[in-house]
Amino acid sequence: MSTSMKIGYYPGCSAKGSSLDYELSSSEVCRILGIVSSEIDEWNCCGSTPAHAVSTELSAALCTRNLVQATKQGADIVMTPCPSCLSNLRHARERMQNPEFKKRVDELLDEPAPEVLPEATSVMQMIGKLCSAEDIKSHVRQSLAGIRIAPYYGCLMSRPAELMNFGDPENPTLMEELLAACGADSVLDFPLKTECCGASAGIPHRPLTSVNSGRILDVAVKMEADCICVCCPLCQMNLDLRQKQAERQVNAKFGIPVLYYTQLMGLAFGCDPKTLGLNKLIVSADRIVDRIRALNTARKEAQGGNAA
Amino acid sequence: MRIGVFVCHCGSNIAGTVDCKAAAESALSLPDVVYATDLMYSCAEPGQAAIEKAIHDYALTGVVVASCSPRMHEPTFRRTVERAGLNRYMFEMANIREHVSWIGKDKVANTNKACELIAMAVAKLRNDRPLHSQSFDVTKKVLIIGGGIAGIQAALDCADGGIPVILVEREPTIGGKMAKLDKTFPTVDCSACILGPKMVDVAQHPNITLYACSEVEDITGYVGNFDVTIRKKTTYVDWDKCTGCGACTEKCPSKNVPDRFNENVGLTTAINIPFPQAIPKRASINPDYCRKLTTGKCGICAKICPTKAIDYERKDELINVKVGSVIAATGYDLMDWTVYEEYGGGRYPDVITSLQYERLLNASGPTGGHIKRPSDGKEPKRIVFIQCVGSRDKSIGRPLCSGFCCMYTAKQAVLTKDHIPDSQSYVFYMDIRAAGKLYDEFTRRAVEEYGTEYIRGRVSKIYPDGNGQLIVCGSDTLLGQRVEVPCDLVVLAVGINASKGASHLAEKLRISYDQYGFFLEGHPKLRPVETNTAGVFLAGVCQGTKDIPSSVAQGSAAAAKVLSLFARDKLENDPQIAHVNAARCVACGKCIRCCPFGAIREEEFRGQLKAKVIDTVCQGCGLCTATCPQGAIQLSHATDNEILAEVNQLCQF
Amino acid sequence: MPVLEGKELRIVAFLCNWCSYGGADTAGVARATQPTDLRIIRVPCSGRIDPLFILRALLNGADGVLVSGCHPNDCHYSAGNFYARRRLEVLKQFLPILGIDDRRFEYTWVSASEGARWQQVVTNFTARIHELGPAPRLEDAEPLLEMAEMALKPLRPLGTGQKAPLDELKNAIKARIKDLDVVIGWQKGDDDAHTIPLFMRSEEDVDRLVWGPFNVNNPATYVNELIGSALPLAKKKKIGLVVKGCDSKSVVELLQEKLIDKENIVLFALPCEGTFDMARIDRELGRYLKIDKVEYDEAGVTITADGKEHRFCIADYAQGKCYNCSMPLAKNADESFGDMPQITGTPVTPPELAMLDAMTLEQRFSFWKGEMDRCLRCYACRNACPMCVCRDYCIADTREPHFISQEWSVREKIYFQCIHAMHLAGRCTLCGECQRACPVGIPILALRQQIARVISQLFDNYQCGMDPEATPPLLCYQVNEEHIKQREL
Amino acid sequence: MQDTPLNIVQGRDLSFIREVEAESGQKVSNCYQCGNCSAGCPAAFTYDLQTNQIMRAVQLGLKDKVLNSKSIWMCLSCSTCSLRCPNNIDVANVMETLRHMARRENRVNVPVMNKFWLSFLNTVRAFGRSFEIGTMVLYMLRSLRLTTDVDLAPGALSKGKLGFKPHVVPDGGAKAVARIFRRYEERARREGVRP
Repeated sequence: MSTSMKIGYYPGCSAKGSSLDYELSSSEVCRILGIVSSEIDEWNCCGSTPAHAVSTELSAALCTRNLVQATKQGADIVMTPCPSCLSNLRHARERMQNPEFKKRVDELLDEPAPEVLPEATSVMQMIGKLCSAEDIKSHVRQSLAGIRIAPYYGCLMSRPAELMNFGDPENPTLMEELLAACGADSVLDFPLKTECCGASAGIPHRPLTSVNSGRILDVAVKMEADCICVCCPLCQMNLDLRQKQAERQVNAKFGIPVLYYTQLMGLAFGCDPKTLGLNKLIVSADRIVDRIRALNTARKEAQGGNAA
Repeated sequence: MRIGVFVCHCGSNIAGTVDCKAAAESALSLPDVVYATDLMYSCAEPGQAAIEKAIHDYALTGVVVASCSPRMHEPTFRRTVERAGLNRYMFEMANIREHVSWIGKDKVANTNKACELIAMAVAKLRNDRPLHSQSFDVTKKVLIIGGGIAGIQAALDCADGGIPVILVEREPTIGGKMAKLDKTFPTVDCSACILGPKMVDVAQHPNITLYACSEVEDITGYVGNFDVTIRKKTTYVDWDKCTGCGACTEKCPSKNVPDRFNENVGLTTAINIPFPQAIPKRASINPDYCRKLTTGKCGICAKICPTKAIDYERKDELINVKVGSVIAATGYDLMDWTVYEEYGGGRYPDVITSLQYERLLNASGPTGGHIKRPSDGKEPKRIVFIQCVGSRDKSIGRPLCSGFCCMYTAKQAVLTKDHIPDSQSYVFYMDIRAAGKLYDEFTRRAVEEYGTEYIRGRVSKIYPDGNGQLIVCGSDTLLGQRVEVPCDLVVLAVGINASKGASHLAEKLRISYDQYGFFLEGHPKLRPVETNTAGVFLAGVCQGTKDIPSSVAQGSAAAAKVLSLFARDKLENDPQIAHVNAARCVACGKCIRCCPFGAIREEEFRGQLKAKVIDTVCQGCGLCTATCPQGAIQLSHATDNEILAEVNQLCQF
Repeated sequence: MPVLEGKELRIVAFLCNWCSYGGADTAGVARATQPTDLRIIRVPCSGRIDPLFILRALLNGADGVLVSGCHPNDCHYSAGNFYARRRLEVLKQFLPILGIDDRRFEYTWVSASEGARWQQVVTNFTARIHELGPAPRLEDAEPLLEMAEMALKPLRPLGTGQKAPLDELKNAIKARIKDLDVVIGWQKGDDDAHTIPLFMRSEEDVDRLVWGPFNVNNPATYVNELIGSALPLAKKKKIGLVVKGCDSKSVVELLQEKLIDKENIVLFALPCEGTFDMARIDRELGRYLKIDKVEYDEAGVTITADGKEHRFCIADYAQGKCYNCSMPLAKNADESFGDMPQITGTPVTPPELAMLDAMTLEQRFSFWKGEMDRCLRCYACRNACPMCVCRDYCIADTREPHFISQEWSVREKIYFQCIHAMHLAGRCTLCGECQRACPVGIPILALRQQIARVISQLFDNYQCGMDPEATPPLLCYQVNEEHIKQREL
Repeated sequence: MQDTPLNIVQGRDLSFIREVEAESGQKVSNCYQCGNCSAGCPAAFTYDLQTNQIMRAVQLGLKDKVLNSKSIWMCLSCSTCSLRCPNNIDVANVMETLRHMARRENRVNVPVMNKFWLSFLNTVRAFGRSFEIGTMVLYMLRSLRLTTDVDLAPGALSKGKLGFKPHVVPDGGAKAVARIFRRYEERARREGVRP
């Protein structure tokens, strides 16, 4: 994997806290796939939902500072694992093209932002762009075949469609493509893949999250998924950390592990579950790990038997 | 030249924002203008009489009327001046209504503009020459494209009127969409029962020649004399021999063929007859699935056929016919609703179109008239109908209302209750559009007598709950609450487009079409059946959304247009065509190269080659005039000098 | 007709009857408010619009001209707008060379149902013209005279052609002259420093044929009169033509347009090493009584006039076109002698055009005002043009149609040059005879060069006079034009 | 409010319609009240006015009704409404615009939401980055909801998911962020709106 493009890495705050495992697994997967990036110096919080809920200008100022930092260290493009951060960075970049808006934001910054800011993209799109299915396949040590995976993107990754450029906003398929390259053949056509999980409302208004997350978990369990595969720290938190709250809300038992797609890819690449941060999950993913191993062993034996 | 100028008030339509009297007075200063006045309504009888009188009183040789658009009343005033003894082309119009009085309120600017437009018209008129039509023969035969209910009605009416009809149908049977329907609203009578006899009439009428499985390949010519090439697509069956006995369909081993007639719910055989009442009742082979044609091994149908009609080598045939008029009745197709990913994008088997549901209701359909849902064949108990799928949706570029969905959805809800008494239907709607005779009464019956639940709101999402049910997420905007309906089957009232390929046909017919492929009528109110191409008429949904009674009415209307066109033995051509000034022609052939109609040819004239226009073929576009460097070929009534006169009148340094 | 003082500008619109005129009606019916400046001329089809109407309007003081037709694919006459699109785009890109801002002319498509779109088009176009303000008037322009720097670096070595196998050529002509009515070449003129056309009818005539840098005339100019399509069939001759590479392009173009038949013409070719720009030579020689002698060497000639020696190096005194010449030897000749020289490099912008390119719009306008003021309306440019096949039926000489008046004004003189340029669009081989023939030395070739450049850019590098089988680009179209980018209004 | 009929002539604030349209860039008259926005809204059950009712109220210029509603604070900004609107209205953008307008006018009808946001932003202001415990503690202090999510804490803390230590942006980055906030607040005060 070689590219002349310099990638600035924007982890987002949750990568240093609640989604440590996301950061661990995505950096591991990127390392294996040969995607080189350097963390943006002195990056700051993008402001998340609260900033734009309060003021788009404040939100844009916080994001613009990060993009400017990236430019200063020579990045051509900024990559982040978090859809919420990505959405904010992209919104900011787009709004800054409006001269009046830019003027108002520049007033908030230490110095006016340059006319051209680098583009932002997700780790997932970067993998999809730089690595072909063949590239990914070549790293697979343990196929994900046989694991019933419910792919879940959440609402931010693909919306708004013009801005995020992530395929059909109702039915994105990039995650499925990456998983398929890792041998996954039982990825479900998950109908709620872009429905909102309740987002950050979990803290101030718990039912808002538990009702929405509960529905997603409920359908995934009914569809007999082994696990849910996510790409957003907030979704992961709502579906995993708050799974018990959701169970109480909809009066059901789920117990379904919620993994980042990078964790599943890492497992397929044969990484140690610990380096992927699997021990950080609230609902244990041990049975997924075991099942992948068992299925692969069984297949190997079956093949060996045939060969003999 | 002696020119009279008449400035029309059009009541207050023009006079409200244009000083018509001043405009008329200013015209008097123009060269050759000997008389100018303003009139209250120039198109009304007193107005026309005033023009005629002025022509006599002032010995006028040309007339300018400043009023509405020439697209509206040019023919009216041409007849007026003709009655007064002038050549009808010694007349010009200045459009001071649509282009002046209606688009601005500044009276000074408007009056000035009106004066200038009048001056331009006078300048052009001074270059006009009298023109005379030539008459030519008419082929009294009509081509009808499309054998749905509109085409059938038009064919029968023309044929009864004594006109030979060529009816071309793309599918193996006529009947169109109506043949697929179970019942029709608001009377809930059987569609096949009322359509069937008409289809039989078509087959038996001595004046009708039916070409099924055929398409129009090419059309050239002009009103009265069109040359049509029809491609008769091969069915691999000699239809002269086939009796429609159906023996082949019983024995055909290729049984997993998507059934087009049944909207791909259910399967059929590679050789098949679409449905029992098909006209013509003939078998045809689907070459994509026929084992003989795909693998070379089989040939069972050929062996079994009692009349030896099967011929695997059979090729398409091209048939040439000459007709005097064309009726397009090509109908519609459903839009591709799979763009609605939030409704599953076609991936959920139990989310179907209303036309598919119609086949499930139909006794001759794939389920024998028992409603069984596609996924598992179970009888659905809770059915959700969603209206306006692909209609009234700007976000996918389809702001149109498809017109008849409200009504058939009510009908399907009623029929559902008839078929499955313990079922419950829910209809998500935005507005109920039931403006026909007995229509609103019908939708009320669906609610009041059949217990259909109408919920006012669009549906945001459909998803399978993992337990074999679908969850429909909508909202009840009247209540102000979200609504979720767990159900067994979802029926989408999918919006319509003009039938596939309509735009290609339009280009062959040289008629216009809109973004959905619907053909453009001559005038939205006053010429709904005509097109801008003389001799080409429209019937049915190809012109815009319509229900069955309206389609039948337009079919008859189109037939009436054909009959009145053919009531004359000779037609007159439009003299506004190109003419070659042989003296100036250097035979460079540029006009011949670019004429879109092949209306110019090279002819020897006094030992020299010259271009020559074929009067009846020339359509009067003037491309040749713009191409000829010597100005040797001039389009009558839009000559270089006439246009230059307008330019020079307007632009004087 | 004066425009409404201070409020309106003169904007002319040509609308096709079926779509756009209907669209304007629809806008009216919908009471869609519009600026009042626009005056509509109704034509049956956008294909009816001769670009000369638009030029007439612009030269006559229109501040803006708008054309609107049916959308591509929707033409009532099936293809008129496709032809119009090519012609109008060529016109639009031609305008700036005259010093006319091309934003003053626009074309677009509006259908009969698009009343709202028409309103938007009118509003936007009128706003654009008001932003540009009143168009500059020829009457107000200050004449500007400027000369182009002609000497350039040639694409192949220039020379005096004295080593060309002229004798072999003469023998070849002699062998075929019996079958031909006439063979046209060059002979010595009044003196050794000038040539005149030679019409060879016998073997003796052939011996008078000369070859060298004074062979400036394009003999193809005579072809149309002898074998052109307008001739009575019985009067068509069989002719031979001795050609330089550039001359042969005119013949190929005539063949391509089917104005002459291949069977009526035989081409004899030698490799050309460049021809002199006689205007500059004559200027240098000044007045003289007698040319004493002309001595050739490889790099040029030395002319002794009235005892005074003048040295003309071909690399400094060649015609502008010779520097860019990449076909010194005709490719399609029937009898060809000598070798095609090696061509290195690619053609550059011709000097006349480069000079205009460097000017502002106002300067170009002033330039043409100044240059065309000197025009004598002698029509030598037209008469020398091998592509001007109309001859006696040129629209400049008639009132049917009456495009141009006899008024002695710069406006009419420029308009004639526009007519010539437009009639040459997609046809002109840039032989330069028009400019060479001009007795007052107006660089009118620049207008043809601009047209040729536009044609080449719009239609895949199309070069006129190269392929007898090609279709002239303005007599055909593509449904999706690759290089014509529609501008939104 | 429901009891008295709306005076359709006098009871409306037409300038409010224009303000919303100008600030959001959306044409609210394009809405034909199909209800799709409400149908897909994940927060709808917490709303006092459904999304389409908000849109209707904006169409009518019922400023108080809109800006005093709870709905605009409960919106999750998931954009489902915008995505599925058949009239291409960015409804989420309208909701956000209304929220901004309400804040500026000091009308905050769901203080918990606002407090949560401010807690979050205060953390960012202080450290340049957010950290969950800090947000949560601040939020609990502000909202006096001391038991919020305490059920989650043992699990999350043991997994190292909720950091106790804030991640301070190194090398003066945090100060740069603080300066952004300071300028923002100063300007808001200058313009007389609630920051």
